[in-house]
Amino acid sequence: MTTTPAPAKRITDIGPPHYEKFLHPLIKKNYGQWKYHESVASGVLRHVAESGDEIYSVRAGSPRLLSTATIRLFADLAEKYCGGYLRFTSRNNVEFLLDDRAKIEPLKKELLALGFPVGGTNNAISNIVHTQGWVHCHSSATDASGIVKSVMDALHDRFTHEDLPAKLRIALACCLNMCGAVHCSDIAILGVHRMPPQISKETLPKVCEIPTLIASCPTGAIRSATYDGKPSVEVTEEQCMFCANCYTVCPAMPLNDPENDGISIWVGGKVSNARSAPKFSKLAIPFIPNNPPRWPEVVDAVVNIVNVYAKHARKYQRMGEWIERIGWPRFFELTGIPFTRYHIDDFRYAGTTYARSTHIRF
Amino acid sequence: MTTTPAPAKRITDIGPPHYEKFLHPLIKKNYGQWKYHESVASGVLRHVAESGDEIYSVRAGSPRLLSTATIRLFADLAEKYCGGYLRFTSRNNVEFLLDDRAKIEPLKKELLALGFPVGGTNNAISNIVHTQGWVHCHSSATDASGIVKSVMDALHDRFTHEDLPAKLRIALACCLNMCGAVHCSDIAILGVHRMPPQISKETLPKVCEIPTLIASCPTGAIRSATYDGKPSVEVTEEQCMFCANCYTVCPAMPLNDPENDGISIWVGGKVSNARSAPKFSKLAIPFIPNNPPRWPEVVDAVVNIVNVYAKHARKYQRMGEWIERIGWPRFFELTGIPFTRYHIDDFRYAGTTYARSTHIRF
Amino acid sequence: MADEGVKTTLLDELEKGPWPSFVKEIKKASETSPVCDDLLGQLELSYEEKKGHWKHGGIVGVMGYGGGVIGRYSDVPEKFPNVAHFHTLRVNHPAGWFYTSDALRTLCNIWERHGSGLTNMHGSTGDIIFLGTKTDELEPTFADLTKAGFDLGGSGSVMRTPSCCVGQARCEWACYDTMKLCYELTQTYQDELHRPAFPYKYKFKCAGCPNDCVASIARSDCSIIGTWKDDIQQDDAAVAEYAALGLDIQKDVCDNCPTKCMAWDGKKLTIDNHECVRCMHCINVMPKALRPGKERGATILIGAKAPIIQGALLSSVLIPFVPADELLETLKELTGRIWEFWSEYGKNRERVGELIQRVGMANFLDAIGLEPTPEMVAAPRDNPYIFFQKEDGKPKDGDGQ
Amino acid sequence: MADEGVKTTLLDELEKGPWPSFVKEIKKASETSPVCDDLLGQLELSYEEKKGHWKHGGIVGVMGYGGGVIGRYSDVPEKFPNVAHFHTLRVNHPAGWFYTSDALRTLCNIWERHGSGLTNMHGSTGDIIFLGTKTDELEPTFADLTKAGFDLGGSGSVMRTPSCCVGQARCEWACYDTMKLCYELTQTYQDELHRPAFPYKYKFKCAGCPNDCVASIARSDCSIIGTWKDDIQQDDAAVAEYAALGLDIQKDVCDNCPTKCMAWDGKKLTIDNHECVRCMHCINVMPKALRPGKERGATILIGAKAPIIQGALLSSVLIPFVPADELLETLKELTGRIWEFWSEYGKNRERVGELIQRVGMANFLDAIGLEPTPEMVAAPRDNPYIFFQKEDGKPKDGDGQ
Amino acid sequence: MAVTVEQLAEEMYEMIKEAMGKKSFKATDLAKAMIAKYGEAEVSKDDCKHAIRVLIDTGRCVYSYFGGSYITLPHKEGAAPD
Ligand code: SRM
Ligand code: SRM
Ligand code: SRM
Ligand code: SRM
Ligand code: SF4
Ligand code: SF4
Ligand code: SF4
Ligand code: SF4
Ligand code: SF4
Ligand code: SF4
Ligand code: SF4
Ligand code: SF4
Repeated sequence: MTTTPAPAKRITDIGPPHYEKFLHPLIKKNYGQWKYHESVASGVLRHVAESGDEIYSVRAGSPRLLSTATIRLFADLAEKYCGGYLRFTSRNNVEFLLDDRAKIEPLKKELLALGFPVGGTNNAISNIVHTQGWVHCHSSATDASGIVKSVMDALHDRFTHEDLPAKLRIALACCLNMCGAVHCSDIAILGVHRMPPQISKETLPKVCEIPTLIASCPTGAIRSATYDGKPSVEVTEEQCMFCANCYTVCPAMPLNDPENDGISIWVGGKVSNARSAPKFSKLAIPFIPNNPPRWPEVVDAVVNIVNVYAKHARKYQRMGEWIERIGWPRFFELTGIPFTRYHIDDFRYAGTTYARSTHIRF
Repeated sequence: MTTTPAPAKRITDIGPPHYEKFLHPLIKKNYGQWKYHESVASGVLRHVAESGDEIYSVRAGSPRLLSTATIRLFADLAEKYCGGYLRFTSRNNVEFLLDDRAKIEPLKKELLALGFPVGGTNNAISNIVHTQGWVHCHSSATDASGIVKSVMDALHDRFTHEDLPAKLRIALACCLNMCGAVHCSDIAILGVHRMPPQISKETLPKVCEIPTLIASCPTGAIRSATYDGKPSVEVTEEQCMFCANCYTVCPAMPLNDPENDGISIWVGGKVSNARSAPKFSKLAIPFIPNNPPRWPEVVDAVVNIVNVYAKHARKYQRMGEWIERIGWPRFFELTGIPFTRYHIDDFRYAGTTYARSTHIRF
Repeated sequence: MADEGVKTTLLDELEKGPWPSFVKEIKKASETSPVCDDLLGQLELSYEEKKGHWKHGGIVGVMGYGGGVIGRYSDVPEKFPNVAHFHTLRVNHPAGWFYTSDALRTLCNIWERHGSGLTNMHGSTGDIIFLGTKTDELEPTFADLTKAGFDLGGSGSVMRTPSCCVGQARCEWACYDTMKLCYELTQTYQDELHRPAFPYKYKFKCAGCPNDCVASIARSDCSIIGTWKDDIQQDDAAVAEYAALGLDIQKDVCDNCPTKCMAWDGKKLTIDNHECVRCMHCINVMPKALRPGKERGATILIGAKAPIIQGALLSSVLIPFVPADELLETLKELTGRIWEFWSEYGKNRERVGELIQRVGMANFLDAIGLEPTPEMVAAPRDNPYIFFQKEDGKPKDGDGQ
Repeated sequence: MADEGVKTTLLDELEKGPWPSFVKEIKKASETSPVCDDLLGQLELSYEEKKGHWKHGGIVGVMGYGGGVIGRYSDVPEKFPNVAHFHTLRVNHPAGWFYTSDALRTLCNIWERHGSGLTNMHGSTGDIIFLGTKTDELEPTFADLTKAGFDLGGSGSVMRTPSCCVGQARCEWACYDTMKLCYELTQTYQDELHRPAFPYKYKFKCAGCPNDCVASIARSDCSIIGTWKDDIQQDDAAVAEYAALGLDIQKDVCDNCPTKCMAWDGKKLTIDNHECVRCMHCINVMPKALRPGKERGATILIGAKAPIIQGALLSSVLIPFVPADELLETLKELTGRIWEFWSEYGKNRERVGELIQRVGMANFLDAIGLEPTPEMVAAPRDNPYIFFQKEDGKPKDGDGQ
Repeated sequence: MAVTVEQLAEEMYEMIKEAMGKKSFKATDLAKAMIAKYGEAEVSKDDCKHAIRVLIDTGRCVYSYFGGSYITLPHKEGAAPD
C-alpha cells in the first residue's frame, strides 16, 4: 500500500458522527414514539406520533451517482423546505423530512422541475440498487448506471404510481460478486461473463501466488503448468463456469470480453419476512448481450416481466409469491421466456431443485 | 458362486405368471371400469363398477413373516368365502375379495378368531413396512419383526379404527440401507450403529479390495495402513458417522455392537402427492438403546408421537403436514422430545435446513 | 418340535398381544421343518446378546442367473447347524400380488419340499421371499418353481422385480393399466433382471395415480405415476349429496387444495382446472363426485433411492405426460437410452439418481435425447454458476488456452 | 467543460428520458473538476468497446488503516491521464443516513477540494462513496474528513460499516433502536473496521422489524432483526374502520397470514398469537389497527452473503429472541466468540456463513457456547448420517483402532 | 512478558521479508506463528495485534489487498502490472 506522509497529529478511529446531530427536532422529540403511518400521495408518507406530532417524508428518485453540485442542490432544498433535514434511504433515494404539510406540494414541484421524480413508496417500483460497472470497477461484465438509467426511464410511471400488486424491488450487479446483492430481488439484473479466463502468461508469475490461484477455482478447472520454463497455470475450459473468482485473486486471469459479456435476468427473490420467508431470485433469462448505450433488450425483458406480473399477480403477492402460486412452467409460458438447459441447476444443491412430485399443471 | 448341477432341460426367464390367471371373475369383467368406492367398515372396502357390480375387500393384518401353514390357512379362507381369490397389499396385508356382502361378517369373525385383525384402511394405521433384522440380515443394527410386533400390539386399536386425522404410515428398517424405505414415512423406525467399524485385521487382506474399501467411505475416514506388514486400513473415528457402507463392501469392517446399536425415530415423511408434495422423514429421536424382546422405550416413543398427532392435527393433515403447520419447535414441545445437536443437519444439503427467516413462534 | 427343542424365553414374549406374531409363525413352521428350531435358537441368542448372528453375504445362486438368491450363513453354525446355510430365494410375484388359493398352495408345496417353510409375503421390493434353505436345494427349488410357472426376482446389480399398485383391477382412479405395464416391463427385461450388467440396482414401480400406493416416487429408480391432462370429471349432484351428508366442502376440500383453485359457494363447486396440479385430494375426499379426467396417462419420474450413500432421493419429473397407450413403447425406448448412458458413465454402485446429480440433469437430458422443460424443476437455479456452452459463448482468439 | 472537451455520443443518449441521469451528474461535476472529462472519455470508450477500462485492484490507503480506500488505475492512462489514478474513499455514513444541509455541504467542500466531486450516496454497504481521486490526495482528504468528524468505512478483510433501517427515528414498528445499535457497534469495533485481521469481510445490518428494510438477512454476516414476544397490539375500533373503508379483511389480511392464525367473522378479528410467526403482514396492511407487541427485542441471525464462491446464503437464526435492552451486550459477547472461532478456523476468504456450513452448525454452536434450539432449523435432518459423539456411544475394547 | 511487542514486530517483519513474493501473510497467520513459537503464556493475541500495529503505523509494513487483506512490505505504487 502506498501512503503519503501524514500530518503530525492524525485523528483516527473516531467513527461516523453521531446521528442525533442530524435529526429533525420533531424526530428527536418523538423518537421511538411513532404510532402509525399512511400514504399521503405517491412518494409522500405521513408518520404520526403518540404525541400527535406528524412528520412528512417526501421521497425523490436519485441516480445515486451524484455530483457535489446535486448534493448541494438537495441541501438547498432541505433548507428551504424543512429546516435542512433530510436523509437517504436504503435504496439510495433521498427523503426530505417536513413538519409542514403545506410545503409538500411546492417541494414536489421544485423537485420535478429539477428532474427528480417523487415516488418509490408503497407498491411502486423503487430505485434500483446497483453497483459501479464501467464507472469504477475492474471486475464488471457490464455497466451499472447505464442500464439502471435505461430501465428506470422505461419504468418511470411505476415509480411515480403505487399501483402494483405489491412492492417490486429491482437490483443490478455488474458481476457475480453481486455487490448489488441482487440474489434476493424481485427482479435481478446481473452481469455475466461467458469466456474462461484468458491467462496473461507474462505477468502471471509476477503478480500471483499460484497455489492460492489454483485453490480459488471452485470447479478445479485451474491446474499448474509451466510457461517458458516459469511456473504458470492452465484452465480446462469445459470446467469453467465463469465465476471470476480466479480473477479476484489474480489480475492475470481476466475474463471480460465484448462479445461474451452480458446480462442475465433473475426473478422472484425477496428479503422481507412478510407473509413468506425470504427467497433467492431464480434464473429467468440466462444471457442478453451488452448493447450500450441503452440496452434495449434488457429494458424490454424487464418491462415485460413487470407487466406480466402486474397483470396476473394477486394483491399483496410479491413476484416470487405469485410465481410460486402459478408455478414456474406458467411463468415461462406467460412471459414467453424460453426454458433452457441453463435453467436447470447443477451447482451444489441442484438435487433439491428438481421437481420431486407429480404436481403439474397442464 | 456355488451352483448345484442342473437338470438337463432348464426353464429360465419365464417371468412371473400372468396376473390375469389370478383375478376374480368380477374383477376381470370390470377391469378398468370401476366407478367409485366407499368404506363399509374399518378394514372393509366396497368398490362399485360402472356396470353396477360390486366387489368387497376385507383387509387383514399380517406379520409378513408367514409360515406356509398360515398361507394355506389364507388359501382355505379365500376358498371358503370368495372363490379362492385374494391378494396382498403393498404394505403386506392380505385382502380377501368378495362378491357377496353377506359373507363379510363371517369371514371377519373367522379371521379374528384366528388372530388376524381386520383394519388398516382409510385413516387407520396400516401394517408396518419392514425388513429382515436378526431373522435374516447380516447388516442389522436391530431386529425388525420384534419391534414391529411390539409396536403394532400397542397400536392395535389404531389399526382396527379409522379415526386418525389422516393416514399414518409407519415403516422400519434395521440399518441405514433402509430396505424398509423408511425415508418417506409418517413415522420411521430406523436401526443405527454408533460404533466405528472394528477392523478384523487378520481377515481384511484376504476378503477385501482395499482401494474399493477406501473409496466406499463418504467422509474419507478410511486410510490405508499396514498391519503385520500386510496392507490394511485404519479408521479416523471422529470422521465416522456409522453409515456402514464400508461394511457392505468389506465383511472385515463390522459395526454392530450390543451397547451401541439401537433405534432412531423419524417423523413427517409422506409419499402421496395428495395436497402436499412427497416429503422425507426428519429426525425426531436420535437414539434409543435396543431393549429386546419388546423394546418398551421405542413403543412408548411411537405411541406418544401418534397420540400427540391424533390430538393436535387437523383433519386430512398427515404427520408432516401437521408439523409444518405448527412448526418444528412446537412439535418438540408438544411431544416432549429433547432437541439436540444431532437434529441439526450437517450432511450435504445442511445449509438448506437452517432457519433462514425470522418466522418464529414464541 | 420347537417347544421341546429350544428355549425361547425372550421370543415367547412376542407371542403375546393382539397383533399376529412372527414367533408363532416360526414355531408353526418348525412343526414341519426342523431348521426352524435352529432359527429360533439363533434368534433367541440374538435377543439375548442384542446382536445379529449372520455372516456377511455369501455367493450362491442358481445356474446362469446372477441374482434372486441371497446367500446367508450363520456365525454360530456349531450351535445351530440347521441354519449353517440359510439362503433366501426372491420369487417374482404376480403383478398386483393377486393369487388364487391354488397358486398359493403350489408355492407352499414347493417351499415345504425344499426350504424352511418360512416366507415373507412379500419383500420390500415386492418379491415372494422364500426364507431359508441350503445351497443344495437352490437348483431343485428353482426347477420346481419354473415348472409351476414362477421365476426368480432380482438381487445385485440388476433390474429388480417391478411392482405396481392394484390399479385398474380394483381402483377407480387408475389412469393407466399398472398391472399390465408392470407385467410387460418384467417380461421385456428378463435378461436384465437375471444377469447383472448394470453399475447397481434399478427399480421400476407403477402407480395408477398421484396417491402413489406403491411408493414409487420414494422407492424406484423409475417411477411411473398415473395422471390426467383434461378436467376433473365432476358430478354436481353427487357433490351436493356429500354436502347434504355433512361434508364441509369449503374447509375439508377447498381449503386443502394446494393451489386453492376450487371455489364453493354453498351450492356449486367450481374447479379452475387450469390451476389444478392433480394432487388427488378433492377426488380422495369425494370419490363419488369427482374423478380424474378422461385424457389419461402417466408422468415418468427418475431417480429415487434410499440414502446410501449420497443421501436419499425422491424421483424427479422426466416426462410430464405420456398418454396411457404410449406408455410401454415410450418407456422401452427411454429405458434403453437411460441404461446405455448409465452403464457407460455410472460408477460402481452408483444409482441412476446419483449419476444425474453428479453429471447434472441437463447433461443427462442431452444424453438421453430429451428437451429440458420447466416441469422438470421445482424452481430454476438460484446460483449464477452457469456452464455456458461453446455454441453460445463465442471464445475469441487470444493468449488463453 | 465536458461538452467541449470530450465527445460522448453514446453517453449523451443517457441524458434523455425522465429518470435522473448519471451522465448529467458527471458532466455537472466536470464543470468544476477536469478529471471528470477523462472519466467521461474513458466511459465513452467502454460504451464503444463494451468493456471496462480499469485495471485490477491497486494497493493504496491512508496511513495505519488497511481499508476504506479502493485503489483504481486506468488501463488507458495515456488517453485519459486525469483518471490514471481514480481511487475511491469509503466514508462511514451516519446511522440511518440522516444529514443536515450543513453536513452535506461540509462533505461536498472536502470532496471538491480533494477529488472528482463525484459520489455515490450511498454505496451498497452503506458508505458515502467519494468516487475518484489521486494517491496524493488520500491522506489530505482523510485529514479533512476526520477534522469534520467523519471517518473511513471498511474494505478488505475487516468488519464493514454497519448499517441500519430508519428504525425508531421514523418508523412505528421498530422493535429496538436500530440507529443506536448500529452506531454503537461501529464505535465499539473501530479497530476491526480499520485494520484487517479477519479471514474475510464481516458485515452487520440492523433492521427494526421483520420487514427488514435494510436487507440484513440477505446481505450481512450478522443480521439483527427486530421482533416481539407477546401478543400483537390490536385496536378493534381501528380494525372496524379499515373494514368500513373497504378493506377485505378476510381476503387481504387473514388469507395472507402464513399460519392462518387469524379469524374474521365480519365484526371481530381474532388472532391466535400463539401461532403467529411475526411475519408483519397483517400489521403492514393495517398499521393503525395492529402493532407489534410490547415485549420487544430482536432475533440474531448469522451468515448471509453473496454467491462467491459456495453459493449465496441467507442468514439463519442464532438466537431467537434477545430483549431490546440486552442487545448490545449480547452482541458484543457473542461477536467476540464468533470472531475468535472464525479467526482461528476460517480459511482465507471464507465468510462466517461458509465456515458454519463447512464445520456444521452444531460444532459452531459448541465453539461459541450456544445450546441448539429447534428455532435454528427449518427442519431437523432427513439423512441418517449422525456423528454420534464419544460420550453417547460407548466404544468397547476390541481389535479395532 | 518475556517477549516485547517490539521484538514481535521485528520477528514478524523478518517473516514477511523472507516470504515476500512467495507467500503473503494475514494478520492471523503472523499471530499464529508467534504464538506457536513462544507459547500462549509468553505471547497473547493482543500482543501480536499491537506488534502489527507498530509495523503498520511506522510504515515498515502496509496492508495489501487481493481478494483478502495481507500484510506486506511497502512497494511501488500502482495497480497490478499487466
Ligand atoms: C425508507 C426505508 C428504510 C430506510 O431506512 O431507508 C423503508 C421504509 C419503510 N418501509 Fe421498507 N423501507 C425501505 C426499504 C425496504 C427494503 C429493502 C430493500 O428494498 O432493499 C425492504 C425489503 C424488500 C424485499 O423484501 O425485497 C422493505 C420492505 C418493506 C415491507 C415488506 C413488503 C413486503 O410485502 O414484502 C414493508 C411493509 C409494506 O410495505 O407493507 C415495508 C414498509 C416500510 C414503511 C411503511 C415502514 C414505516 O412504517 O415507516 C416505510 C415506508 C415504506 C414505503 O416506501 O412505502 N418495507 N423496505 C427504505 C426505503 C427504500 C426506498 O427508497 O425505496
Ligand atoms: C462499492 C461497492 C458497490 C457499490 O457500487 O455500491 C462494492 C464494490 C466492490 N466490491 Fe463489493 N461492493 C459493495 C458492496 C457489496 C455488497 C452489498 C452489501 O454490503 O450489502 C456485497 C454483497 C454482500 C456480501 O458481502 O456478501 C458485496 C460483495 C462483494 C464480493 C463478494 C463477497 C462474497 O463473499 O461473496 C466481492 C469479491 C471479494 O470480496 O473478493 C466484492 C468486491 C468488491 C470490489 C472491491 C472489487 C474486487 O473484486 O475487489 C469492488 C470495488 C469496486 C470499485 O471499484 O469501487 N464485493 N459488495 C459496495 C461498497 C460500498 C460501500 O462501502 O458502501
Ligand atoms: C391396497 C393398496 C394398494 C395396493 O396395491 O396394495 C391401496 C389402496 C387404496 N388406496 Fe392407497 N393403497 C395402498 C397403499 C398406499 C400407499 C403406500 C404405502 O403406504 O406404503 C400410499 C402412500 C402413503 C404415503 O403417502 O406415505 C397410499 C396413499 C393413498 C392415499 C393418499 C393419502 C394421503 O392423504 O396422503 C389415498 C387417498 C385417501 O386415502 O384418501 C389412497 C387411497 C386408496 C384407495 C381408497 C384407492 C381406491 O379407490 O381403491 C384404496 C383403499 C385405501 C384404504 O386403505 O383405505 N391411498 N396408499 C395399498 C394398501 C396398503 C395397506 O395394506 O395398507
Ligand atoms: C429382502 C429385502 C428386505 C425385506 O425384508 O423385504 C432387502 C434385503 C436386503 N437389502 Fe435391500 N432389501 C429389500 C428391499 C429394499 C428396498 C425397498 C424397495 O425396493 O422398495 C430398498 C430401498 C429402495 C432403494 O432401492 O433404494 C433397499 C435398499 C437397499 C440398499 C441401499 C441401496 C441404495 O442405493 O441406497 C442396500 C445396500 C446395497 O445395495 O449395497 C440393500 C441391501 C440389502 C441386502 C442384500 C444386504 C446387503 O447389504 O447386501 C439385504 C439382504 C437381507 C437378507 O439377508 O435377506 N438394500 N432394499 C427387500 C427385498 C425383497 C424383495 O426383493 O422384495
Ligand atoms: S458487482 Fe462486481 S463489477 Fe460490480 S462493483 Fe461489485 S465487484 Fe465490481
Ligand atoms: S472463472 Fe471460476 S470456474 Fe472459471 S477458471 Fe476462474 S475460478 Fe475457475
Ligand atoms: S435394512 Fe439393512 S439390516 Fe435390514 S434387511 Fe436391509 S440391509 Fe439388512
Ligand atoms: S461406517 Fe461409513 S463413515 Fe464410518 S468408516 Fe465406514 S464408510 Fe466411513
Ligand atoms: S395409486 Fe391411485 S390408482 Fe393405484 S391403487 Fe392407489 S389410488 Fe388407486
Ligand atoms: S386435484 Fe388437488 S389441486 Fe386439483 S383441484 Fe383437487 S385438490 Fe385442487
Ligand atoms: S425494518 Fe421495520 S422498523 Fe425498520 S424501517 Fe422497515 S418497517 Fe420500520
Ligand atoms: S404477523 Fe403474520 S403470522 Fe402473525 S398474525 Fe399477522 S399475518 Fe399472521
